[in-house]
Amino acid sequence: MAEEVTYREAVKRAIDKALDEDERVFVMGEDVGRYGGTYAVTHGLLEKYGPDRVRDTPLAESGFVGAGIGAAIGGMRPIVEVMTVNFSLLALDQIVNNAATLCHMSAGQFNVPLVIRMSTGAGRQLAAQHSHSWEGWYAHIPGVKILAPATVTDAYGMLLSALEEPDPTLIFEHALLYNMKGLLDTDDFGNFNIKSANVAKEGKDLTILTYGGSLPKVIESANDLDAEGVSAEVIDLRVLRPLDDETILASVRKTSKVLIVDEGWKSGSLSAELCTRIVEHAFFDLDAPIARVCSEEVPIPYAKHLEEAALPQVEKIVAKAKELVGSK
Amino acid sequence: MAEEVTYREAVKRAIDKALDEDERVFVMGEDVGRYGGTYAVTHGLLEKYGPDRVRDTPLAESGFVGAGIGAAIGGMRPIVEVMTVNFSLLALDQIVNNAATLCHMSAGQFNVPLVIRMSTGAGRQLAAQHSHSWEGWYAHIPGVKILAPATVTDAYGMLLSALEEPDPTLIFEHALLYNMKGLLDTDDFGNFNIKSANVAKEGKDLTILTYGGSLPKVIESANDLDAEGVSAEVIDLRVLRPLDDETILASVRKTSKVLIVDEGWKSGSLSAELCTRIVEHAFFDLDAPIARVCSEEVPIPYAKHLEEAALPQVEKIVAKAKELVGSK
Amino acid sequence: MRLILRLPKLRIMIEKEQSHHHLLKQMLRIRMFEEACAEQYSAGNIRGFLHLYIGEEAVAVGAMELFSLEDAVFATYREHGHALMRGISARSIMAEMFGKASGCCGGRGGSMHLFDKETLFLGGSAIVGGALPIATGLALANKLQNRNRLSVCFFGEGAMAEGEFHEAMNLAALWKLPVLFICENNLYAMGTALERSESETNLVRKVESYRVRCASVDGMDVLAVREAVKRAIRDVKELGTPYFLECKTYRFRAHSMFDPELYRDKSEVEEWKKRDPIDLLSNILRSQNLLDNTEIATMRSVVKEEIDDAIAFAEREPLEDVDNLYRFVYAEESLDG
Amino acid sequence: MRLILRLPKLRIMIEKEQSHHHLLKQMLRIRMFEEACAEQYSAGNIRGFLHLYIGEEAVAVGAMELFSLEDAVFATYREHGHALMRGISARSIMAEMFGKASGCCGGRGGSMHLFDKETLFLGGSAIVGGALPIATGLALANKLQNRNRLSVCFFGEGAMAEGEFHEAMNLAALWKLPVLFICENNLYAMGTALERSESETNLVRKVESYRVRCASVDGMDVLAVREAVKRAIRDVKELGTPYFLECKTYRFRAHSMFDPELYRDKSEVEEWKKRDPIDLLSNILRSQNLLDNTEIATMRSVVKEEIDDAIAFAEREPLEDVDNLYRFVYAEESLDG
Ligand SMILES: Cc1ncc(C[n+]2csc(CCOP(=O)(O)OP(=O)(O)O)c2C)c(N)n1
Ligand SMILES: Cc1ncc(C[n+]2csc(CCOP(=O)(O)OP(=O)(O)O)c2C)c(N)n1
Ligand SMILES: [Mg+2]
Ligand SMILES: [Mg+2]
Repeated sequence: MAEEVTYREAVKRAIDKALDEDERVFVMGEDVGRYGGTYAVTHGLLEKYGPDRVRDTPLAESGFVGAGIGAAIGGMRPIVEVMTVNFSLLALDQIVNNAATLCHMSAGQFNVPLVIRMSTGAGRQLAAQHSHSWEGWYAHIPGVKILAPATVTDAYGMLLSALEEPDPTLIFEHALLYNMKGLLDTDDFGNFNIKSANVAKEGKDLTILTYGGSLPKVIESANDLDAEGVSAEVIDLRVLRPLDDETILASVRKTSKVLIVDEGWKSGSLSAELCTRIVEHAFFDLDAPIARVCSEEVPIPYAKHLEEAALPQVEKIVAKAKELVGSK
Repeated sequence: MAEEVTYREAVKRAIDKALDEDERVFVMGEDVGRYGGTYAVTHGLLEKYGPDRVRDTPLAESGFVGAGIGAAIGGMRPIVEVMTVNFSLLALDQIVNNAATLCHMSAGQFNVPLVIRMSTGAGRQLAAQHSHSWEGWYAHIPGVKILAPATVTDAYGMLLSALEEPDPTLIFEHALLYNMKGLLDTDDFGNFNIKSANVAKEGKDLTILTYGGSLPKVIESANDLDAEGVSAEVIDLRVLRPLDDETILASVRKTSKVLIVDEGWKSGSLSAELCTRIVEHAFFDLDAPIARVCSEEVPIPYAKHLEEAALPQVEKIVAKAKELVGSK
Repeated sequence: MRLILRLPKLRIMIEKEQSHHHLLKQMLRIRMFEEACAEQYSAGNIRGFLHLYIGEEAVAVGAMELFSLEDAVFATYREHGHALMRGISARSIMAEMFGKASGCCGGRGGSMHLFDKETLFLGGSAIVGGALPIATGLALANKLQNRNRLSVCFFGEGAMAEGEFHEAMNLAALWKLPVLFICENNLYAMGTALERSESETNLVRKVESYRVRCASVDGMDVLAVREAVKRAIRDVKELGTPYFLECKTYRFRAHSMFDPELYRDKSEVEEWKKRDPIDLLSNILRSQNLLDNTEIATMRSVVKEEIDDAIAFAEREPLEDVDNLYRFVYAEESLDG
Repeated sequence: MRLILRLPKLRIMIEKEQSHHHLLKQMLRIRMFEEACAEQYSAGNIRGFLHLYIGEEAVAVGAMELFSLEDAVFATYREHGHALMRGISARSIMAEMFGKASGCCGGRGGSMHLFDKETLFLGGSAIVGGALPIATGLALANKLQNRNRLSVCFFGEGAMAEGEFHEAMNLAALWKLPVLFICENNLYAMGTALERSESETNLVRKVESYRVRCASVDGMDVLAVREAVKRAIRDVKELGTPYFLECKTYRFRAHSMFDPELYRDKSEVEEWKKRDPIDLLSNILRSQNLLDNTEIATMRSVVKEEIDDAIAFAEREPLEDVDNLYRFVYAEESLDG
């Protein structure tokens, strides 16, 4: 039975369900307990499951992410919350040099069934140190899986599926999505797909590839474009590593024109890898250069007008799309 | 007067000269002093300049990189050595959230004239945790400059020019280059260019873009190709951020075919950004899909044959190039 | 409540009323400035994260004026008070939070990132603990250049669990660097109480293990803070070595504007408010007839005027030109100019 | 030389000669294995980084056999000795270093990354300090599952300057986790002497500041190590809390095969060699007529046979198939299988 809930509530319900059904699962992170979660995602869970399973940590990102790896090796299924992606650099060595390598280095003897959640993204005037979008950057690392739920259903289902993965799985939740509402049907979430991209909207004139916090902007843009007679197909990547080339290329072959919308800083963002794969595999299907709308390459500024200028916006997306299809 | 020296010696001479001529310069890092430098780059400098200016640090990457930022703000010109790129993740927060943002956040009031050197790359059977190539990944960050000297001259000149930069500048020295010999002419190093890419070899059939430790492999490949009647133009990128689009695009327009060789893991490596820029700016000049030879997407294994299989090699480069020009 | 009212000691120390009036006024100034910020936040003129210093004023007021202009001062995202005390104008800070071009960082930084080159104020760091190694490195620069200057770093007790704290303490002590670490121990890091953050809650004992000289002071007592910081400065300057000063204080307001304060009892807050640093000082002055209601009222109105003026300024100033978005990603001038 | 020969104490402790012979043999085994590694390195059969344990054998030998098979053991890149003591065969280790398919990690790890699932040996970590939080987390897993098992982490004193050390100690103490930290203090981190690495060189004093229970032992004296580790295990198991054991030892060889050893005098090394852990124990056994040259010779030849066999095995085994390059980047089986 479907119910309208927020993205925040969807994540919480997934965590709640996992805690309820699997005693190996526990949640750990800064202020997940008594504070109720910085984004209130874990609000109320401490009372329900106690401090052992909803574990507040000191400010020690490398320490508790490393501890999550150890707990995973030791038979638990930790959900580690790194409060925001901005602080995750402090734990990056643990993620990249340990979580991502252990299985391969040990020839498959040990694996790390660890789920790391973090909020990501800009748009709330939090300035240079609190506005990063690094999920695309993380997708460079072999040995981890990267999920970017952009819908309420994915917020719920991806977390549950991630807990069934034998490998370290990072989930990036765009902070601007937490208040977004959507229909959630919690029945039948066995084998929830965390392999494929999703055609979020069908279209024929161009393909817009995007993910995470940019999806709502792209959907809005596509609707505006529809009104102007441009039919955009929107692909929600969902899984940033490994990428679902098949769905992407199928759409590209259909529309022959590609626009990529990515909140990462343009140079070296995921958009570059997407573009390159399309060039490698569907070059002769393209009839125009691939275009992209990304973040400007500046530390994200505080002031609203400057921040807006730095990030992908509907107007920019619409303009780029029109330029691409030549209907301008 | 030109003299034949190793890359290692070239870096050392640059450091020596800087220490000698500018009392604000000092060197700091793990084992740069008494040990003589892990790669012997700083060998002998402790004796010459003393422990204040050739400063051994404890194992505390975040601490001493942060201290380098502070020292730079305080009027010094630190050369911080992070022993290898593999340990730099521990200092990444300082680099990305502080060194790279301070100038912008403070509206230009403070800047960080810090040089960070680190060795990078695989090829010595050092396995998964000691074989990373992340210079392309670092090039994603606005606010830093990224240099990848691939020749003896650049090893020398880039360090000196980096010390004149007002911004944090990261120099990646591929560990396999240290023993490489080349002619060094230390006269006239004022205003040494750290802005442009270099046409390392002219050619007309295809353009091969590369940098750092891959340059010798690419040159060797290009020579092999010459022998087979394929004329490859080799571009040594030299500066990974900001990229020199002009030199790259000029070559692409000339040859219409592009192969990128990058020791980074393929997905999300610098190769992707290079490909994308070419598609954005010279799409209609291309007459074939852009090809790339990168590292396989695995933690780099120890065994020689496995490591070799994981990295770009001359045979793979030659084969890809021939495939690209259709002369196979 | 761990601290005992130290009235007798305070009384002895009251000699120069004038300066005490000044301290009182500065605390009031910060308090009223922060209250104004909260209002402006509700009004939507300030956005992003806003962390108020209300309750902790005695620390910045007791400490900041003891530093010379050549000393460098680092603080956290909870740094309006420090910035004001450093001499950055209320106008410039308020304009910054309004995102205006004449803000101290042209609107790029906002509340969490106040910087001022002139006074060497490297205020706002929003990565907890991140400034500790930098302040340590600045002290190294001072030492290498034989400058008898301080590098001062304010931080919350929550930062002490971070690896960077450990690395910075060790480097500072190992290399004997003239850096003054001032810990604002307000007992909570967001919702995490000290005893859920540190296995050793005696912070001085922790830091002594690095062979760093330490002291702890009642951070609600501005005069005690002042004396403790004076001693600390003397120590750092004479020995050239680091010093750690814990100021035991309390945050009266939520961590930020988003914090529902589920983690502490209202009664605990009320208990601490009995030791409001402003009341503490003004009650003493009053009890000695060194302060009357008119004086307080005058102070308040002078401060209010300054703040109203700052708000009016921030309101009327123009925004930074969007074309300047890319300015300052890299420095504009060569350093040797 | 900071340690004094503890002959009287040793004498008292010598009761079960048989077990002492065993310990001696194990130390010889590691010593000769490491010497063989050095030879194989020169011969080009082992490549990459190779860190020898020569001089430090008493630590692994004294400690390792006291752990049960269910305990998890973490070590560093200097871990051949620990691996051998854990029961991983010399064949499997040698083959790993030869990059062969039948090496304990199929040739993927090499000298620095020995792993063995069966014995819960998470040997090789090559990022200094990196295993500390992981071992702490594994102890958390044990605690949450009410398993009375140990998580043991060996590391060098150089790791103690890293932020991760600080974070791990605090978490272990704060959460009362059953983890045993064994610091192999060989006085150097590559070329950096302890006194240039730590402002407080008394490591026990450092760690006590986390409210972790601590001890320090002569790491050249295998019997003393054994007793100290026994006490440590009892402590962890009874109290369920962390324990830090410093073993004072010395590395007789270079840090790795690339180290020119500029940072220490040969005489210092010679001085330490007088306390060679193998000589120390064998001299005592000899002086009590519990050991004669024949026995030693037999031990050596048995060990030599094992090592020769391991080398022969490593030589003849096939390489991992290149087609398997992508195997194990991700786990092959679902976990619930
Ligand atoms: C590295 C890092 N982790 C987490 C956060 C989120 N955060 C911001 S303030 C804060 C609490 C810090 O507490 P404390 O250091 O005691 O300072 P206070 O806010 O009490 O002044 C946290 C967890 C952050 N900014 N940086
Ligand atoms: C984080 C990190 N920094 C630097 C290095 C390079 N390195 C390898 S071993 C070593 C010294 C470690 O010394 P210690 O912890 O005392 O162990 P020991 O080698 O003496 O056994 C260094 C600096 C590394 N591997 N990891
Ligand atoms: Mg606090
Ligand atoms: Mg050591």
